[in-house]
Amino acid sequence: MKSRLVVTPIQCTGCRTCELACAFAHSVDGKPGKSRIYPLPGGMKDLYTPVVCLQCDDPACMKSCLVDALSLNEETGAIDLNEEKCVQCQACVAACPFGCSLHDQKNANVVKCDLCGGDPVCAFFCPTKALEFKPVTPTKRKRAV
Amino acid sequence: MVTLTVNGRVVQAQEGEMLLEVIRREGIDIPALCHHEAVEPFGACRLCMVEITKEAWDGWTNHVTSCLYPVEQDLIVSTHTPKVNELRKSVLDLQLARCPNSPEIRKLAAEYGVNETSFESKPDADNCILCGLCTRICDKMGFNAISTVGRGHGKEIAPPMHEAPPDCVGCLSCALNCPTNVIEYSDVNGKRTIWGKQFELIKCSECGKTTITREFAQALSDRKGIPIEYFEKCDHCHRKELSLTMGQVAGWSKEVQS
Amino acid sequence: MNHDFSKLPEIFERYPDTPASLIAVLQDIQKEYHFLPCHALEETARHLDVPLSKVFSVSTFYNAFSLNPKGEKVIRICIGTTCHIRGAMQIQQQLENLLEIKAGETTEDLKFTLEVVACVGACAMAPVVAVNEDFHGGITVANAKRLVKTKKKTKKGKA
Amino acid sequence: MRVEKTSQLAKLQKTFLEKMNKHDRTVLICCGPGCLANGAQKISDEFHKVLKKKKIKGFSIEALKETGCHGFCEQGPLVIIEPDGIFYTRVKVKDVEEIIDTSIKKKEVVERLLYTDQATDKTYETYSEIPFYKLQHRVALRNIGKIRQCDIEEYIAVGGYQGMAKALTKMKPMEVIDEVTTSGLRGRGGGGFPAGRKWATCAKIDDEPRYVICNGDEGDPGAFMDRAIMEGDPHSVLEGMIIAAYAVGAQDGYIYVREEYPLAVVNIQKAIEQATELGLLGENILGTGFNLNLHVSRGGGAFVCGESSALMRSVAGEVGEPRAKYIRSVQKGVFDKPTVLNNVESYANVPVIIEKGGKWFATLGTPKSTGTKAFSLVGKVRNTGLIEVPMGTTLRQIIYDIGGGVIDNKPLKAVQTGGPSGGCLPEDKLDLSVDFDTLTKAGSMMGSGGMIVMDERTCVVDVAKYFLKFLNDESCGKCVPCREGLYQLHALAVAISEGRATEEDLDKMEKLSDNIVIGSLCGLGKSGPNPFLSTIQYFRDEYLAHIKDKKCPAGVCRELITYKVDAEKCDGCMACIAACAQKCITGKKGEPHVINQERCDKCGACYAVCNKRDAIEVA
Repeated sequence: MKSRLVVTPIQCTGCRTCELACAFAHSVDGKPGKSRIYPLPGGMKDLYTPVVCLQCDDPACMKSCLVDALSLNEETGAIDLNEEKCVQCQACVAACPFGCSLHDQKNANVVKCDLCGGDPVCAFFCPTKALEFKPVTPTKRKRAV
Repeated sequence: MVTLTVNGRVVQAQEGEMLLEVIRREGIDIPALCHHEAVEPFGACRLCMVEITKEAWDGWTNHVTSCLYPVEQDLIVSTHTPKVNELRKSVLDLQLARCPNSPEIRKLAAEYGVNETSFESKPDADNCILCGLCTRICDKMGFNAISTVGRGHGKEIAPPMHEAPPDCVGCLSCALNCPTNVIEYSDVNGKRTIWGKQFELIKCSECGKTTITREFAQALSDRKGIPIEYFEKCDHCHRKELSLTMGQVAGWSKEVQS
Repeated sequence: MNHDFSKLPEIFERYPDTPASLIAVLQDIQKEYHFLPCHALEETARHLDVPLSKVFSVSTFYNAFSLNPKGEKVIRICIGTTCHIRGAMQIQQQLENLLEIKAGETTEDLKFTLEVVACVGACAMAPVVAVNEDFHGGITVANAKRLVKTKKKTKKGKA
Repeated sequence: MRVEKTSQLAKLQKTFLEKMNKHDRTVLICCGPGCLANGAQKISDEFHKVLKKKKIKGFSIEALKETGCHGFCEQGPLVIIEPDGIFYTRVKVKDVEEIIDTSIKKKEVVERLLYTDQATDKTYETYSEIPFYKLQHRVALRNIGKIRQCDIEEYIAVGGYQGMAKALTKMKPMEVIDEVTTSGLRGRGGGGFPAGRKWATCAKIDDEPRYVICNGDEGDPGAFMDRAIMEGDPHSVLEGMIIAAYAVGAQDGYIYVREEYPLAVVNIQKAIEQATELGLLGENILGTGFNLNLHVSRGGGAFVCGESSALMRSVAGEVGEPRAKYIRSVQKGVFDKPTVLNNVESYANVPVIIEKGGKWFATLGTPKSTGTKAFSLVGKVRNTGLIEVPMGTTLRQIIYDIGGGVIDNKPLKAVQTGGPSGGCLPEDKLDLSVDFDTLTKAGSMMGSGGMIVMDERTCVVDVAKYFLKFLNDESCGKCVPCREGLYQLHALAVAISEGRATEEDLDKMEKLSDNIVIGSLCGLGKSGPNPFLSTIQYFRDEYLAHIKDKKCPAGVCRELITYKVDAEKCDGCMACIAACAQKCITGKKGEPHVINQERCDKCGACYAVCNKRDAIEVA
């Protein structure tokens, strides 16, 4: 059974540790990169949701990519972006209904969550277990399209 | 697996891989202006030339473009021999004659010791080095909006009949991947202009931020079956929406729990 | 300029509807109209299912195609090696002066187009000038003049 | 009618041969490119017209034949009366009636139309005695000029399609390849790659379908051998292709013909139709179960399409940009499928190799360059025309014994072989043997077979400039060394010819040439600097004369020469005044003329028309 990043919003305190961890894990030229994860207000007082790529089964981002820069990493279960192949057209950024393909303006490229190659730092550093990387049964997986 | 030597280092590579991939994976920096992973190797800029030989070749060497040369067992590759450097220098000298004003070419040429071209500069120079990346990426994306026109020294990149290209959707992939940033475009007042054609940029229905062009979204929707509504919001508003939905579910369960 | 495009379907008929037929179709269009009208390029693209940009690219790559209308008489001066060393340059200059156009151009009345061609393979008769499909060998500065004159006359005579 | 069996083909041959030899006199009218340019069509029309009116016993219009290039273009239009081989030269329309009355009716000879060798003043009655023909050995050109052009009946009558029949019914594909390998046949298009090895590689590749392609994009200026074969004897090419297709297992093939050769396009197409009608092409050839369809693909006028990978892209309807050949085209050729590509002359040799055996072929020529090679012998040589000689013949034999030497007995300065990518060899290299390796070693190359003779009035800088311009115009523009390098090389050659260059520029050109040779993507670029490299190798002095003395010794480079009237020799005929486009020559009739040097643009028109040739001087 594959592990997945499981989000439990009730546990999230909005401390943004995940965001920091992600930015450092994806640093560019020694500087923190653009975070792939955002704890956003959940619509109620003190409720936050860490929004991060759901690694959909039938991902809109992958479909929208006309140069096959996005592909499923069988090992990690992540939809990986091959930055060398990406042509910056931002089709995936526009197509993802969850807004989880991101445009990094500073470095002029597109980024998305790659589950840190199978060991996501966001989950590792989450102090409240709002983010966990653990095996789940496939029925709970979301579909984008 | 194939074993070969690159600059004295013994390295392993997959069958069918090109030398350039292996060389770059080894962290060796060699220039290549017409190369992009999204498209097939082309071999036009000639900068990624390397020297190859094999022990069995009895001292015979060959110069090949590494982007196009598949790895071979026992191949001995040298990326910076004096001859290879001279070849690159010569190519950059020629490119500089074509594009004397391109900062990108000037910089690269300077790295190989060419500060001014030793040839006659092109009088009406633009910065296009005719690497063909723009057209090849456009073709790869399936739009085929622009192409090379003419041939030889007078070759250029242009839309059909030099008019606004009917097949262009304004995705900007040509401009953003141009190694010399020569393709002009502008995004002003919610309108994008490129190749003399104007496009409407989609405004996020929530925040009004502009995203991709409507033509591009429509093409993606038509060709890939992505619902057109997906394109109505920007990524940020999409994330906010997801956060609220999940928050709602979470909040509902919180209430149930308490 | 208006053209009668009714010939196009007939030209398309001659070849299979595949991208590989592109050059053959364009050659036939060139033969029919003496150039490649924009509309014909668009129709070709649609018919063969080849992107318009590729049609344009091909039609500008090959010497056989012209995007500008050509004259009724196309005078092609062979500038092949043999013709060159036997004085094709002088012939070219002579014809340019006589027709008052440069090689590659067409007279305003669309009667003559002057072209140079790399080699027509009639080297033994160098220098050679072809008027449409007729080859004339052993051209000299003196008889080149006559050639254009007679060509002009027959043209006038017919008109 | 369809030929279903070999025995039927043999019967057909007998029938056709009888038909061909029915008349006791046959008139062959050469309609090769050279003769056509000199009005051969009018001669043929006149023959038809006159013969319609006259009735001659044992002769009918059927015995009039328009043939392909007979070879001796210099003497055209040619008319040959067979079976005696009486050879009439420079025939005019008004001569036709006399030929009919004398040679056909009375079986006598019209003396004044016979060929006289200028050098020896000897007159020859039949062509086989003439040195031009006597020293040749025709294999690829075996039928051209002897049979009606593009006529399958006559082709079969003289033994055509027998090689194919032998291959298809008596040999296994591998045996065919072995035979070709034994023959040592090397690609006649210029590369000189062994055909047998190419076929064997293709046959071994496990991918279908396979294709055979014939390269008829003879783009070298100054060469017309392939044109002559395609126009005059297209069936020999088809037969060669069928044999190749059988050997490598191809079922489809393309013949890529230059569109500048309209008659070749028509004749190849016609030949395909004729062969298909007889069942020698198409489904189940000779009842063997082997199928082959051949298609004509017309080139769009791009020299680079002579390069195999560019040609294959052009066949597929694309822009003719070459691809790197690290993955060879035998493996991934046209439509990315295994493809065997040979040129016209190579294919034309194949039927003979199969019929007479590879060993027989290998006895011709030199050990490493077997067989014969066709050349178009042109330029400032007396006997211009199409020739075929065994490999290993020396340049001197070709130019002097066959070609009759340089026009007006001037000294030979250089001979250019190999087309734009070849090189110029000086007089002292004339004793070199003409074969692939010797020519390459000398800095030139075999190429497709253009051989251009140059005399002292040819400037090597001008020749180099000419070829560089040609190659620069024809570069596809894909890779930088070729597109930009040849452009700059040409610009520097122009500077030399205009007296603007320095000796450093020569060094720069040599260095640049070296980098273009190594750095370019395809053969066009890799051999692009050859016109410069071979001339600088043998004629450095002439370059230096342009650079240091600002003089063009050959009197060609406009910026470095002046035209002057020698007042003593000028008889005031006014011919130059009429020819001068700049209107810069003045003078009255009968009085010496004067050229206004300020207005003179040095076009050379006056020099060309001067009746007293040496009254106008170039310096």
